[in-house]
Amino acid sequence: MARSADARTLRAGERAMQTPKIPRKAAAGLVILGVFFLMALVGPLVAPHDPMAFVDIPLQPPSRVHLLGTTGQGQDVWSQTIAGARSSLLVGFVAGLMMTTIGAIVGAVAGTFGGLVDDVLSLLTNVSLVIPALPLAVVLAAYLPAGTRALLVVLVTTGWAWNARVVRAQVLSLRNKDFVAAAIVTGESRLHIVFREILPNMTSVLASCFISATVYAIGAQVGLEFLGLGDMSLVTWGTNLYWASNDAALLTGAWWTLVPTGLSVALVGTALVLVSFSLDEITNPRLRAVSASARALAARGIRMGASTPVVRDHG
Amino acid sequence: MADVPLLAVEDLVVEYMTPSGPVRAVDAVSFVLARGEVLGLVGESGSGKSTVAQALARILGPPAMITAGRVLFEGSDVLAMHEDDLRRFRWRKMSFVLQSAMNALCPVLTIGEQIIDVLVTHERTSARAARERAAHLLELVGIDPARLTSHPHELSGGMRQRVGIALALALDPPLIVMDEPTTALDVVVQHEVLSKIAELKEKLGLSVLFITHDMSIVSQFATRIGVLYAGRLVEMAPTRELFRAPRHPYTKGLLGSFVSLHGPRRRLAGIPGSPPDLRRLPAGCAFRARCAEATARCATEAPVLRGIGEDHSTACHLVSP
Amino acid sequence: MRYLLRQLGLYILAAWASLTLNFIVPRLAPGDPASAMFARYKGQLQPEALAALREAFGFTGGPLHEQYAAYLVHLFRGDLGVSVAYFPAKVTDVLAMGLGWTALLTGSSVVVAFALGSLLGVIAAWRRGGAFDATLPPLLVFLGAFPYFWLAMMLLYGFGFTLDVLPLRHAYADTLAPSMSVSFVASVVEHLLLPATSIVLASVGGWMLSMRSSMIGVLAEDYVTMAHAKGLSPLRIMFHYAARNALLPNVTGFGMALGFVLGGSLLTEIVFSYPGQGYLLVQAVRSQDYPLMQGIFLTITMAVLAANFLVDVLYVWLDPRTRGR
Amino acid sequence: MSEPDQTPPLLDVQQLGKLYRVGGWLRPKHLRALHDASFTLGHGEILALVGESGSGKSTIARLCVRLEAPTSGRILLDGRDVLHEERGHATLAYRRRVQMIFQDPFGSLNPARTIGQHLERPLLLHDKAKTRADLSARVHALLDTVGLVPAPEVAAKYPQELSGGQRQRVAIARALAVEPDLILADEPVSMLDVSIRADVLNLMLDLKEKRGISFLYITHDLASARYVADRMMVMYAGHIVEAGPSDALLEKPLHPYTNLLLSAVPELEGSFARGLPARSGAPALVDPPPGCPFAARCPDVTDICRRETPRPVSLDEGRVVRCHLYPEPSRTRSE
Amino acid sequence: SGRRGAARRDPGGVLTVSTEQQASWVRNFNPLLAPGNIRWPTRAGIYEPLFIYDTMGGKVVPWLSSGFSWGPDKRTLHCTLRPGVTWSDGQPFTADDVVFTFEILQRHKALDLFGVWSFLDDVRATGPDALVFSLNKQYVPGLVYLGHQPIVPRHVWRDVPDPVTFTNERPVATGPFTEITVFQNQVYELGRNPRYWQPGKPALRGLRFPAYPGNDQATLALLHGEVDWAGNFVPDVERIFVARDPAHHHYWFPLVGGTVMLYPNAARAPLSDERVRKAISMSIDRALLVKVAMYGYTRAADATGLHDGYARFRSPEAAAAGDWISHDMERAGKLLDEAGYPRRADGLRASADGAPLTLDVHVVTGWSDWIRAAQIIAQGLRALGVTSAARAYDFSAFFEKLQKGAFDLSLGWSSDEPTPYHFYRDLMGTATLRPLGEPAARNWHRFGSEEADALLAAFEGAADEHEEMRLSHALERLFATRAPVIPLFPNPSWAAFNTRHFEGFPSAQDPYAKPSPYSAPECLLVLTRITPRGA
Ligand SMILES: Nc1ncnc2c1ncn2[C@@H]1O[C@H](COP(=O)(O)OP(=O)(O)OP(=O)(O)O)[C@@H](O)[C@H]1O
Ligand SMILES: Nc1ncnc2c1ncn2[C@@H]1O[C@H](COP(=O)(O)OP(=O)(O)OP(=O)(O)O)[C@@H](O)[C@H]1O
Ligand SMILES: [Mg+2]
Ligand SMILES: [Mg+2]
Repeated sequence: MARSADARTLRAGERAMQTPKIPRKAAAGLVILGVFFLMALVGPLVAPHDPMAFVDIPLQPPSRVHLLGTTGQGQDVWSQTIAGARSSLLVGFVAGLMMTTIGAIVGAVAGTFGGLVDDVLSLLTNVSLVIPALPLAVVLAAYLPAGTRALLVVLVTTGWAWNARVVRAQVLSLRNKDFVAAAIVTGESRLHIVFREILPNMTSVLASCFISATVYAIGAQVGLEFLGLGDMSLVTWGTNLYWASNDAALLTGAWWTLVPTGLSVALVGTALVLVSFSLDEITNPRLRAVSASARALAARGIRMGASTPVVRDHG
Repeated sequence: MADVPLLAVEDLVVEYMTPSGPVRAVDAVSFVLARGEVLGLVGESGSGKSTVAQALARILGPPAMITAGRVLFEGSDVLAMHEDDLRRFRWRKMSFVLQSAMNALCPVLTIGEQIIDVLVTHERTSARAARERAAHLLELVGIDPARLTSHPHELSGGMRQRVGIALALALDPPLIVMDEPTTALDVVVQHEVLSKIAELKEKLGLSVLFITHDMSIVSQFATRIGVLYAGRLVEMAPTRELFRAPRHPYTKGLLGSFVSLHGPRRRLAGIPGSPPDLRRLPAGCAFRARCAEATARCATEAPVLRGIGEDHSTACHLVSP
Repeated sequence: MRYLLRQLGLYILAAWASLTLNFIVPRLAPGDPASAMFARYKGQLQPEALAALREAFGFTGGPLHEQYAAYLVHLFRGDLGVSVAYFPAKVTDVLAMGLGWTALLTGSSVVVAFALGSLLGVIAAWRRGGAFDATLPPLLVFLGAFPYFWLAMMLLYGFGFTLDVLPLRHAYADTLAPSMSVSFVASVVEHLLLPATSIVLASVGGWMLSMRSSMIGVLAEDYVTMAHAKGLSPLRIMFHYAARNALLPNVTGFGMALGFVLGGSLLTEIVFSYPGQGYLLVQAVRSQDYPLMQGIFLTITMAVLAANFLVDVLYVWLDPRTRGR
Repeated sequence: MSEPDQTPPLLDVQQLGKLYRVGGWLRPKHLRALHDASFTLGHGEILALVGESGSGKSTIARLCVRLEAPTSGRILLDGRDVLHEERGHATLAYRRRVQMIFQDPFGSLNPARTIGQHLERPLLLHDKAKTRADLSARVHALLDTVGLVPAPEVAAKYPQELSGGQRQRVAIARALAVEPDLILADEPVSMLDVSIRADVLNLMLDLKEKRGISFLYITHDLASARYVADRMMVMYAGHIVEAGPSDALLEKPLHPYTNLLLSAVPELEGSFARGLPARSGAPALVDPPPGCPFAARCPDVTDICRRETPRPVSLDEGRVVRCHLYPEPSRTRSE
Repeated sequence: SGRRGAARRDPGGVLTVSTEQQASWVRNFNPLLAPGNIRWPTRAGIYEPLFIYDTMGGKVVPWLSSGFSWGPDKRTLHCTLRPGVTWSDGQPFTADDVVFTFEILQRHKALDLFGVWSFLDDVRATGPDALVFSLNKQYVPGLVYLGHQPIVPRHVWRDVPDPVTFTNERPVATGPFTEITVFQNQVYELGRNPRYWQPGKPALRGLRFPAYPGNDQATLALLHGEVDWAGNFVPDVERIFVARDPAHHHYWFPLVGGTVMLYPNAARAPLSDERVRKAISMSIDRALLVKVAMYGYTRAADATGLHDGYARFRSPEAAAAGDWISHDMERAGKLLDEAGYPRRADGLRASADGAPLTLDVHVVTGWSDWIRAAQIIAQGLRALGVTSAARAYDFSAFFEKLQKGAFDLSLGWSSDEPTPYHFYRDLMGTATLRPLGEPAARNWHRFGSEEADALLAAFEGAADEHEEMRLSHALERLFATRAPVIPLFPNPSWAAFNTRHFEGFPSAQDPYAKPSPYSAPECLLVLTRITPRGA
């Protein structure tokens, strides 16, 4: 009977899974992401100008002609923001995908094989986790020839370990579940167990790994490019900020060269975080129940306090 | 004062506000607990035993809320108390021994700190006096007072459970609620803990609300027993009476599900089916689907708890007084 | 103790890994680091002068393993070579200038962000669903999603340049000589304000959220229910029973995040010309100062590892369950 | 302990031992989860294995079902040394004969698959079905056998849509799919409510009677062991301390630990006031001291108990005990 | 402006200069090291050279020496020293110090930054204030290297064990500022030399150098009124700087900072063809380039490639002869057609093997003006049908490729010694020509002309300025016809001033020196000229 408590939470969890309703936070996040993706996909078609072209007098404030003004070099900021979305999101998501894939492979191998393989891989993972990422990224980026490929290499080398650790922990806990033992007893092969029994139960973990990896990748990319360690001949959010600071945007009061890009980075980051919260809530019914009841109480004007609330207006 | 029962629960309703709708875990439960009495509360997992217990002192965390009823302790309604009064009421008047001993003790504080905390908060005793009292309490439950400086993880399960009992005794409260105090333990250890409780009960004349799912345990403690099913009290009777003449089909089934170590072997009957989903309780009697004798009336009308004899009541349409 | 020893082993290994990485990366990279180093002279130097300089820097060839052995021997002697950009200053001397400032900036802002974030997280979880909980977390997530340096630039522009109330750069007023005087300390604090604030703003949200969610988990634990039942005061339950337990998973996260925040403060230092390692690193990168770059990477890594170890010690102190192990 | 039979027992376990390595790389310690366990299990027999938590019950099951390899000892299935014949992993042939049911009905089914899929896998793996129609017919038949009706509807459900008792029946159906001779049931009812336990226990009894399936029934509940099992074994700290026919064993326990266990079981309207014949306490499993593991708690402890580990001694009526109180008449089993 | 601006220091005669961009200062006042390694103004300010070449005036200003004269064979150079000069510790300055300094360079190749010992035979004192340099060949253009060498005191430096690593923390020197009054990692100050040989000078009480790690920070400080003399690039200077305080905020960006060039690799196929080089040049919209990449601070280069520092050498007719400098896509296209790179059906130009003609432009990561320029150049080439993109490399990689000739088109700088001799030697002479793959010190584009060699040889022994002028014109004409490199624009020398507290800075009206603080040794002219306002 001691385990009935676990059983109950499990049951509650499953109940939560049965009602797939997109939480408000996730919806907000998805809408923002959708807008940016649309911008990245069709943006360059609808953008008024070639983002590289020098189209007008430098540092024009936003106007009807140039929605977000012009840069210190006379390029159209709006067009550059759109073009930046395309390359930054692409690099961010590709790097996120690579980090998740590598992390998932390392984590899954370490978790399922155990023994020496696990010891070595987890050591590798932990070691790469404690080495500070950005300084390493700066050093790597400094040595590699500037370009998108190098940037991906840098981002992935500095960012895979976290995912590996998360995936390994999850695989370990799933591996100890009785359904895995049951599959072995049935006679299933190891590969079948990893890919058909364990991985399908990890989609939300992989999804949130992917999200955090992408957030990291976008942030680190912008940071490196801001330092001038990217390919400066491309238009990305990072190079936009680099040029803005290079053209002394703040000194000239040209906030419009900094704000749109900064805001875009922040919005995409926030949207991703919102989506991952919602994933958290979906997989962690306690969080969801708590916020649901808090809402129910708030609707009655009762603040959640230290004691069980007494609500008589109801039932 | 003498005619006011120690505890009277009237039509208590507790609901969990889950994202997929409210779960009515306790539904119109009423009972009375007299001074010096040990009231047993039994029922299978999920029947709402712990919810009832914790609602008494309003310590249920979110998403629980109490949506109806009264809890009268020595005549005053706990549900109407203000936060501060409630805090003073807790532990001084009603203390708890919770289901799982490991989780009921804070892992980062020492045993001593956790006992002294109560003494200092409620009695404003000096730290030294509190320490002495804590040591005395540990001795009372048969633990070396040197263990005051231990952390919970350094004690065995049985010891932790006894610490829980010592903690419950700290302020000499008129009522102790024991919520499955031994479920997490192996039989040998369980036996030891239960005998300690039995001993203290005799010695200190405690009033206890004793919650368990194990009929054999409660039979040795309780003066009266209430049976919970799907959040409702379905039968209530003095212990002897209940075991001798169970009236509700569920109680009968429950008693029939127990296998004995001794005596003749008979085929176990059990109760067919499984407990209902509290979120989608059918109309009428909650036990209907598992009841062999259910009638059309059971499907429409929910039975209420009615007296059917001296101190014996049950909630079943099939039982006439 | 065993736990700490194991962690120590991990850090020693990580230290070795970064030492080796530091050695290998330049040698794997395209181009010859030695000639690249002198490229900064833009051809003003005669080839003879270059050859002579090469020698002065100890760029002798030899098989890789010998170079590696020599590299390790030098490191153990605390000899990180000579900086190119600050020739002939020793790398260790150049590093010594920035280390303290970086430690001050990163350390103080990380501690403040962690403490503040944890506190806010505790309160948000305690009052979950309330107005505080509904507004602050999303706001801080949004703030945290901006690049560190972007926030830094905005603060610099707003408070330093436009409003002109806080200094624009450096770690203390140029007119003061470093001392323990009140005016000097005040000046240091004043100069710390903006950069530290931008780091705190960017990182506080993360702490708050993780604290909030672990706190919500802890609040549902039986021992918290028990503490309520014991009639303890809310503050005592909140901090003594709940927060201390909820803090534990965050403390382990603290070490990891340290490296990340340090990366952020590196960028912030550049925006504020804060005389720490951050700017030195970029300067080293830009001027092809490989010895300095390696030295900075190493010191930063070692500092993070050491801080991680301290955090582990703290963890053991906070969580009695790890003490025996 | 078995008489020289013509037909070997279904399962014959000989001196099985299991050590787990715990602790660091440098100074590893060993946890002795199982020590020198020997027993047999006949065709169509239910053997119960009882003992407190951590005594090694599940370890025996995991070794017998070959989820893990033992550190020492032999496992004979129908007289054939399976560990010797199938080095490394168990073959499908072995899996076809020996199946297992797990304790936690919530954990032993994969939340990502339907009940039908759970039952199809073993059928496909072990070539029990040729066509799709055959497959679903078989799945439905299995569900019928364990009393889950209407079968097609149940087959389409996910585990989380079933109650604990229903899930445990799915687990049994999965084990039955390959038509095994032996099912190891590791506490199959301990997580179920009293009121629904009877169903599962009765199903086991039915399967034994109607299909001649043998069970190793693992439990910590002596009463339910008595209910289903023909014979019982009691474990303590990795040792099988006593074995024998259920009724005889409960009637007249021989080992002091069995005695302690029996007197601690709460009985309807008994009393806790009566004392126990021994102290409580946990045995040391990590690098255990020599001697009998129960010595520290035993009321009848003698010097030899602390020095020497007792060997199993066979007595009348098929009873075996492992205690120095019962002197060895002669070697019962040659080593 | 705000609280802090108002509470700004009273400079008290201490001039704040922003010139080097450093995260923090490292103490090193060894004047023999390369300028990048030592604190400005060690080479010219603390220490001093024998003479100073004034770029703006195009003349030599005697400094520690009072005069130079060539021997009749132009292989000996006689030098007399200024009397009455003492070191800051009171010891007299003598010819021995000069001889000693050149001996150090001879012993330590790492310090002979300009390779004077490649043409020197011997340096000898002929008296306390006279000495003679013996050359191993006629080499008039080498004069400037001898004259600009900072001189160190023998009585101090003879005890220095290794002058290469010597950091010289307490300099003993002859310059106007010799006292290190403050040295912290974010600021240092120099105090004046009490024994300076120019009576009453310097008028400044000292110099102050805050550490600004980047251009941004330096500009910010300048706008904020914290800097009096700055040598950094200021974007949109009129609007963001001058407009803030037109009375005191001034700048002067004369075009004497060398010429920015596009180097076509003449050792590679299409670019060995003069016509292709000219076509490329004509595809470049230099007006746009000047406006966008350079904020209009400069002008398009002419066909001589010379910047304003060589203004007096420039021959207008040579400049006019180079018709390939104007933006003319049509003629550029024709030239390419002629050269054998016609447009294909898809509009791209085909190279010899039929594949699209591809010419990428190499630039340095982070050199933003160059990157912009490269982008515009690539834009022009693409319009011409040539596939092209700007490729940014880290400086080291960039420079390695440049030196080894691993590029098609690369941006680069030019020499800026006093006469066009060095300028054209590096662009057309064969002296520094190396095969592809071998690093070349100069002549990265690998264009060598014997015609130029003859003119350059004559230049080395030129008798007088007329002769130099004539030779220069010939070189210019040669350059304008052959187009060995593609000049883009002369680089400005950056200088911004805040005259609230000080006056006497050079300006277009009073161009007595190159105005940037970093242009050593001319900065000595400025440092001895500035005075506190009202003093
Ligand atoms: N936090 C919660 N959120 C939603 N439902 C809950 C929560 N806690 C309990 N319940 C539901 O309330 C009902 C009663 O729970 P309670 O814990 O009181 O049962 P119990 O009788 O104590 O069971 P057990 O014997 O397992 O302790 C159960 O159906 C349970 O699923
Ligand atoms: N993989 C493992 N590594 C180390 N120790 C283990 C491992 N598995 C089991 N053990 C230990 O072996 C002992 C026997 O475990 P086992 O699971 O067989 O006990 P059990 O009798 O089934 O207990 P329970 O009733 O709690 O299920 C325990 O002390 C357990 O902690
Ligand atoms: Mg309960
Ligand atoms: Mg087990």
